[in-house]
Amino acid sequence: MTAALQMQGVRKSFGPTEIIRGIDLEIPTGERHAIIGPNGAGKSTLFHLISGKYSKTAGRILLNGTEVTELQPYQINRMGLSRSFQITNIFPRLSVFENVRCGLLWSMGYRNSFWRLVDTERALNERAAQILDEIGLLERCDLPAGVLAYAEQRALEIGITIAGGAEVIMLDEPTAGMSHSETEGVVELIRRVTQGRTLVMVEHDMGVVFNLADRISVLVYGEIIATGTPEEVRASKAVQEAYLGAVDAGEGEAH
Amino acid sequence: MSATETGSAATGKSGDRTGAEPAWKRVADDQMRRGAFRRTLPVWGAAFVVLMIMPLLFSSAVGVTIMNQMGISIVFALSYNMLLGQGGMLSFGHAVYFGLGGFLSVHVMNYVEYDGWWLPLPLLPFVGGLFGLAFAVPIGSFSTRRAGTVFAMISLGVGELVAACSIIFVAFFGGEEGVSGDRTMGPPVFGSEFLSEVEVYYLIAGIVLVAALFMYLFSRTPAGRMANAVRDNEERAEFVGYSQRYVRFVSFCASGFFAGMAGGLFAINYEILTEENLNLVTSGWVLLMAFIGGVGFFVGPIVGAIVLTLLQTVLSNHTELWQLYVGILFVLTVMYAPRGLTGLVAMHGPALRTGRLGILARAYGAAVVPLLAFLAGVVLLLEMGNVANQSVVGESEAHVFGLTLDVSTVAPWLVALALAAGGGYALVRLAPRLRDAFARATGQAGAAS
Amino acid sequence: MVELVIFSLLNGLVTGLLLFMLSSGLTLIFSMMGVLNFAHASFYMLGAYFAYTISTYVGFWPGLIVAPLLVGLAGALVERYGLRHVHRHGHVAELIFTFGLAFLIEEIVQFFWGKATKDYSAPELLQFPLFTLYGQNFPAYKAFMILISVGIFIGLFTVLSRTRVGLIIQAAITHPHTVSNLGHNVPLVFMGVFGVGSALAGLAGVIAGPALGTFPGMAFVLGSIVFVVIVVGGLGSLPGAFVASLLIGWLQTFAIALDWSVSDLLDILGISFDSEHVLRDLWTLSLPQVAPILPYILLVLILIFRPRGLMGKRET
Amino acid sequence: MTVTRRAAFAATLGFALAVSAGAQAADPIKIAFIDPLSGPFATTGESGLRSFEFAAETLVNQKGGVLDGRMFEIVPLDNQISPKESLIQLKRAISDGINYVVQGNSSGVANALTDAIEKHNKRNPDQRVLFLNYSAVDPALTNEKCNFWHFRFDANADIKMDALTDAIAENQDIKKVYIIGQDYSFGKAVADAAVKMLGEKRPDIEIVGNELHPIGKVKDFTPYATKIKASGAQAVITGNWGADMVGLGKAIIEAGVDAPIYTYYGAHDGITATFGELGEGIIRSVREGSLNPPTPEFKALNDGFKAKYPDNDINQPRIFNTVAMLAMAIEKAGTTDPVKVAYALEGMEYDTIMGGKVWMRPSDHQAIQDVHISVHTNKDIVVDADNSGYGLKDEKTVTMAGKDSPTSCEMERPDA
Repeated sequence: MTAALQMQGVRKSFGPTEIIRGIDLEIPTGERHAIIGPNGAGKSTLFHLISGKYSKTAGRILLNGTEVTELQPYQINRMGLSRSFQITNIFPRLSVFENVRCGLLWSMGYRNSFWRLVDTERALNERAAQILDEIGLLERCDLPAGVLAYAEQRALEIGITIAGGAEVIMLDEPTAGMSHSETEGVVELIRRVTQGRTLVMVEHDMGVVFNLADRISVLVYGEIIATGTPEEVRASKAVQEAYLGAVDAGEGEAH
Repeated sequence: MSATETGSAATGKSGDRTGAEPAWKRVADDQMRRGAFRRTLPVWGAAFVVLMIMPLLFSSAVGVTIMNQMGISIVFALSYNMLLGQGGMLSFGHAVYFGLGGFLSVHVMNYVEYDGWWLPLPLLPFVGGLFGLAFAVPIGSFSTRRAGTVFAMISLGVGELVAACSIIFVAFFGGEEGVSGDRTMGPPVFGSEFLSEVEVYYLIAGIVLVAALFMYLFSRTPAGRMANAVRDNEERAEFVGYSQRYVRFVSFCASGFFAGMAGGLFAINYEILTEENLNLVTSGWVLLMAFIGGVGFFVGPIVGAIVLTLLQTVLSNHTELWQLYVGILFVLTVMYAPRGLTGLVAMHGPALRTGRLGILARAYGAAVVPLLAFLAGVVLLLEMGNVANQSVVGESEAHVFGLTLDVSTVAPWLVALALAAGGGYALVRLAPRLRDAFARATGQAGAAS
Repeated sequence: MVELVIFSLLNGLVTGLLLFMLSSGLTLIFSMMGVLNFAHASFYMLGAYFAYTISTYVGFWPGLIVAPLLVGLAGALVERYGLRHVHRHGHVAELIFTFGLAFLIEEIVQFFWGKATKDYSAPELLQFPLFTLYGQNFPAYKAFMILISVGIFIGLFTVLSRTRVGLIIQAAITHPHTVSNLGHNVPLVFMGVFGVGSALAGLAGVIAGPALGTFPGMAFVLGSIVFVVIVVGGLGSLPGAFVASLLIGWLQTFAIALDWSVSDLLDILGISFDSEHVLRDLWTLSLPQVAPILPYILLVLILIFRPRGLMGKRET
Repeated sequence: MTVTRRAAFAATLGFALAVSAGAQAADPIKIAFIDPLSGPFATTGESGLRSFEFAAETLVNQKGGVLDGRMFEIVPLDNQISPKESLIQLKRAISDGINYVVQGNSSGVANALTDAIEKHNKRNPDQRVLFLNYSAVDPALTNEKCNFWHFRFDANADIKMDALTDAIAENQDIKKVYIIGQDYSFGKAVADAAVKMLGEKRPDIEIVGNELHPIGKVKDFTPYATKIKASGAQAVITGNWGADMVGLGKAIIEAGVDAPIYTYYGAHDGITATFGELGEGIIRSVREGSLNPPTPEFKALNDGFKAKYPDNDINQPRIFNTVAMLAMAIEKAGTTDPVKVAYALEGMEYDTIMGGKVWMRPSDHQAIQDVHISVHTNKDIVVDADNSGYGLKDEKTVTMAGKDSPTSCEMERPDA
C-alpha cells in the first residue's frame, strides 16, 4: 500500500537562502502526523510546498502515489489534499454558512456550473449545516465570517478545510492563540473530524502534539532530524539537544 | 453586523437538540428556504408592475427617452458589477463589450434590412450578448489571470486599443460617424414594428427584466458564489479546489455577455453606434454608475444607473457644471460611503427592523434645514462663480433654482456664503447628535436581537 | 533621412525625459504606498495651470519654482485628507479614489480656468532656435526641457543614494513593510513622498505646458501613457521607469517618422490586395497611424508575457 | 409604499408642470440648439450659441418677429458632442413641440441627427422636424446621405477644397504639397479631395506627404513637423481643428517650415491669439463670410456683438444667414409647418450682411455662397479675432463657389 504523502529530497530556496534543505518523509494513510520545530525551522514553508503554494527548488512530492510536484494548489486539492492556514484564511465577507458551503462545492461536483442554484441543492446545504454543527458554529451561520471571534474563525478555518472530505488533511497550528479550554475543544474536534483520514499538522503546543499524533517529525533549520512515535521523539537525545530546550522560548514569543 | 453583535457573541457550541429534527437540518432548511428564488418573486413581480406602468406616469417623449436610456444603463451597470462587486475585478475597459456587442447588433440589423436575414427585434439583444461573449472569451483568457491592479491595467490597455481601432477600422466601425441601422425593418412582433418610443420602451423593459433576472440567478449559482469567494480571498479559493483564474474567467464571460446585451439594446433604441460607445469615457461612466449606486448590493448598480442617467439628462439641462457635481458626488462616495447610495439606505436596516427609525427621523429632521442651506449655499457659490468666471458683459446673471442673481453685486455672494457657512457650521454641531442617534437606533437594536 | 533620425532622437529624448519626470514620482508613490495613482497626470496639469496663472502676474521664472511647490502641497493634502481615509478599504478602493480624483480635478480646472486652451508660452529668453541643422530648427526651449529633466534625474539620484531620507525610501521600495519597523513616522513619510511625487509631476507640467499646450484635456492625454511607462518599466523600479520612458518616447517619435505601412510589407511579400475589401483599413494601416496605440500594445504584451515589467522585481 | 407613491406622484406632477410650462409659452417659435455646452468642446458650442442668440435678437426679434409678432427663441440643449446625447436632446426638443433643430459641431453628430430626424419624420408625419446644419461639412450630408429635412448653410468640405486648390494652383511657386489631417472621416475626406483636385488642376505638383494622425491624441506635433520640414513641402493643407490645429501649426512654424499652411479651422476660438505674430502671413483659412474688409452692415453688427460678448467673435457668419433665411422662409410660407417652410427654403436667395449672396440649392439643400481664402495677419484688420489685433483678411474670393458642383443626392419629397 502506498503512503498518503511522500516527500523525496524536497528543497526550497529564496534567493541565496535555502529554507528547506532536503526533506525525505513518508506518511502512511490514516496516520496522524505532527511536524514540530523551533520558529523559523521552515514548518509553514514545508506546508506551502506540499500544498502547491510555493514551487519547489528540487525534489518530488507524491500524493497517494501520484506526483503532484508541479501542480497548482487547486489541482492538488482536487486530488484529495486539503489544508488550513496558520493565519486565519477565510472568506471574510461571506456568511459562515457560505464559507463552509464554498468548501464543499468542488468536492460535491458542482464545479463552475451556472445552471444550478446553490439554494436548491438539499444535499449540499445539509452537508454544510452538518459540518457547522460539528465545528460548533451552527448558531452563528448567518454572520459574515469576518466578524467572528478569533477562536470561532479558527474553528471555521478547520471547517472549510475538512468540508471537502479530503483524504489528507493538513492543519497549520490549529490551536495557536487559543485559551486552554478552547484548545481542548479543538483537539476533540480534530480527533473527531479526522477519523479515518490522514492528518498532517504543525503545532507548537506539545500537549496537543503528544495527545493527537501517532508519529512526530522534528524539523530544524530545514531538515528533519528525527521521526518517530511520541515516545521515541521524547526520548531522542538529538531532539532534546537541538530543539526541546528551545521550545519554551519559542512558545513564549509565538503569540 | 454591528460591533455589539460581535462582542456579545458567546463561543457557543451547537444549538439545543430538542425535538426530533436535528438542529443542522433545521438550519439547512432555513438556508434553503431563505435562499429560495420563490421568496424573491414578489420583488420581481413589483418590478414588473413598475416597469409596465412607468410610461403611463411619464408619458412625454423625453420621459420615455430617458427611461429607455436608464434601462440600457441598468443592464450595462449590472453587468459591470458582475466584475467589480461580485468578482473583485476593477475594469477600466468594460465599454469594449458593450460597444462591440452594439456595433455587431447594428450590422445584424442592417443585414436584416438589406440581406433578408430573419430576426425578430426582441432577439437582437441576445445576439449582441453573444457577440459580447465572443470578445470576452479571448480577452478574458489572459486578463483574468490576476485580479487587482494587473487586471485593471490590462483592461485599460485593451480598452485603449479597441477604442483606437474603432477610429482606424472604418469599414467596421464607420469612423466617427458610426454605423446606423433601422430597427423597424425586421418581422413584426405581436403586430408591433417598433415605430414608436413606447413600443421600444416595453421591449427594453422586458429585456431589462430578463437580463436582471438572469444576472441575479447567476449570482446564486456555484459559479456566482465562487466569484464572491475568489473576490474575498483568492488564495483560499485555490485551496478548496477552485482555480481563481477560471472562476474569474467564467464571471468575466458572463459579464461580457450581458454588457453585449446592453449594447444590443442601445442599438435598438438609438439605431446608431459610434466610437464613443466603446471608449474610455463610457468605461469610466459605468464604473461611476456601479460605484455610486453601491457595488456590494445587487440593486446598487440599478440605483446608480437611474441616478446618474437622471443627472446626465436632466441636471445637464440646468447647469453646465453638472459634471463637476458628479465628480464631487463620486469622490465623496468613495471616501465616506464606499458602499454607495444603496449602502446608505441599507445601513438603516437594523433600525427599521426594530422599529427605532423614529429616533433617527427626529435627528434627521433637525439636520434637514442646515443640510439644505449648506447645499444651496455651495451650489449658489459654484454657479455664481462660474458665471463670474465667464466674463460676458451684460450677462452677470446666474440662474439657479429658478432665481436670477446678479453676480456683479455683493448681496447674492453674501447670502450664498452665509447659507454655506451657517449650514455647514450647524451640521458640524449636529454631527455628534446624529452619530448618537444612529448608534442608539441601530446599536441597541443589535443588542436586543 | 539623417536629419529625420537626428531630430527624432532629440524629440524622443524630450518626450521620454518628460515621461520620466512623471513616472519617477508615480513610481516612488507606488513603491512606498502600493497606490497606483490615476490622478498623477492631473497634478501635472495643475502644475501647468498654476504656472500659467503665476506667469500672467510675475512671468515664467517664478512659476518654475512656486507652481511645483503648490502642486506638492496639494498632493500632500490629498494624501492626508483623502487617500489615507480610503486606504483602509484596500488598493482597489484607492485606485477608484484616484480615478475619481482625476475626473474631479479636470472639472475643477475647467471651473477656474475655463475650457479653452490657455496662452501659456515659453519665456522670451528661450524663444529662439538653439541650432539649425539641415534647415530645421531645434528650439532652445526644448533644450531647456532636457536640461531641467536631466537635472531632476541627477538630483533624484543623489537624494536617493546619498541622503538618509533617500536610504529610508530605498529601503521602503525594496521592503515595503520594514519602514514602520525602523521606527519612522510612516504617515509623515507617506505624505512627504506623495507630496514630492506630485511636485515632480507639477514641475513636468510647468515646463511641458508651453510646449504641449495647456488645456483641460492635457492630463487625460498623458495619464494612461504614464501608467504604461511604469508598468512596462516594472512596477516600483526607478531605473525601469527611466528605460521605459525613453523607450516609449522614441517608440512614438520614430513610429511617426517612419512611413511604413502594411501595404508596403505586402508589396515586399508580393501580395496584392483588393482596395474595396472589408479589411482594406487593415491593409493600408501605416506606422504613424498606429503610433499612439503602440504603447498600449506594448503594455498588454508586457502584462501577458512579463508581468514584472522590464526591470521590476514584484508582480503587482 | 405610500411614501414612494407620493414621491412618484410629486415627481410626475413636477414633470408635467415643467412640460406644460414649456407648452404655454408656445407663442415664440422655438429653435433647438443642439451642440456641446459642457465638456472639452463647450467653448465652440457656447460661441455658436451666442451668435445664434444675437442673430435671433437683432435680425428677427428687434424687427418685430415673423408672422405678425412671433419671436424666435433659441433653446440651448447640451449634447456633450455625443451622438447618443444628441438623440436624447432631439427627443426632448420634439416633446417640447419644437420643429427646428440647429447643430454644427461634428459631422458625426450631424449624421446621427439627420438619420434620426428622417426616421422620426417618417414615423411621425404630424410632428415633423427640420434640421438646419450650420457647420458640419461632411460632403455626404448633401450627397448620399441627403434628405429633404436637412439644410446645410456652410460650404461643404469639397466646395472649400475646390476654392483652396484654386488658390494653390494659381501660385506657380508651389511644387510640393504636404497634406496632413486627423484620422477620421473629415480628415480623410479633406485629404482625398485635395489629392484629387490638385491632380486635376496642377498635375505637376508633387504630394510629398499625405498623412493622418490620431484625432485628439497627439501630445507633441514636433515629430510631424520634422517630417514636413524634411519633405521640403512648399505648402501644407490640413483640416485639423481645435487643439490639433494649434499644436500642428505651432510645431510646423517652430520647426522653421516657411510655407503657407492652408487650413479649414485655423482661426478664432483662441487659435488666432495663440498663433499671433508666429502665424503672420503663414496661416490661411478657407471659409464663407468675408470678415476683412467688412461691409458697413457687418461692421455695425460686429460692434454690437462685441459690446455684448467682448470675449467672443462672430466667427461663423453663416449662423446669421441661417437665422435670417429661416425667418424669410417662415414669412414666405405663412406658417411654421416644417414641410412648407422647407419648400420655401429650397431655392431661396438671400443677400448676406457680409456681402455676397446665398442660394439654397434645391437639388441637395446645400447653400451655395462665396468662399474666401483669407490670411492670418494684423495688417488692414478691422474685425480682429480673439481681441488679438490679428484677424483674417481676404486674399481670394470664389464667387458662388461650387454652384455647379455635382451631387449624388436623390431625396424623397413629401406632399406639401
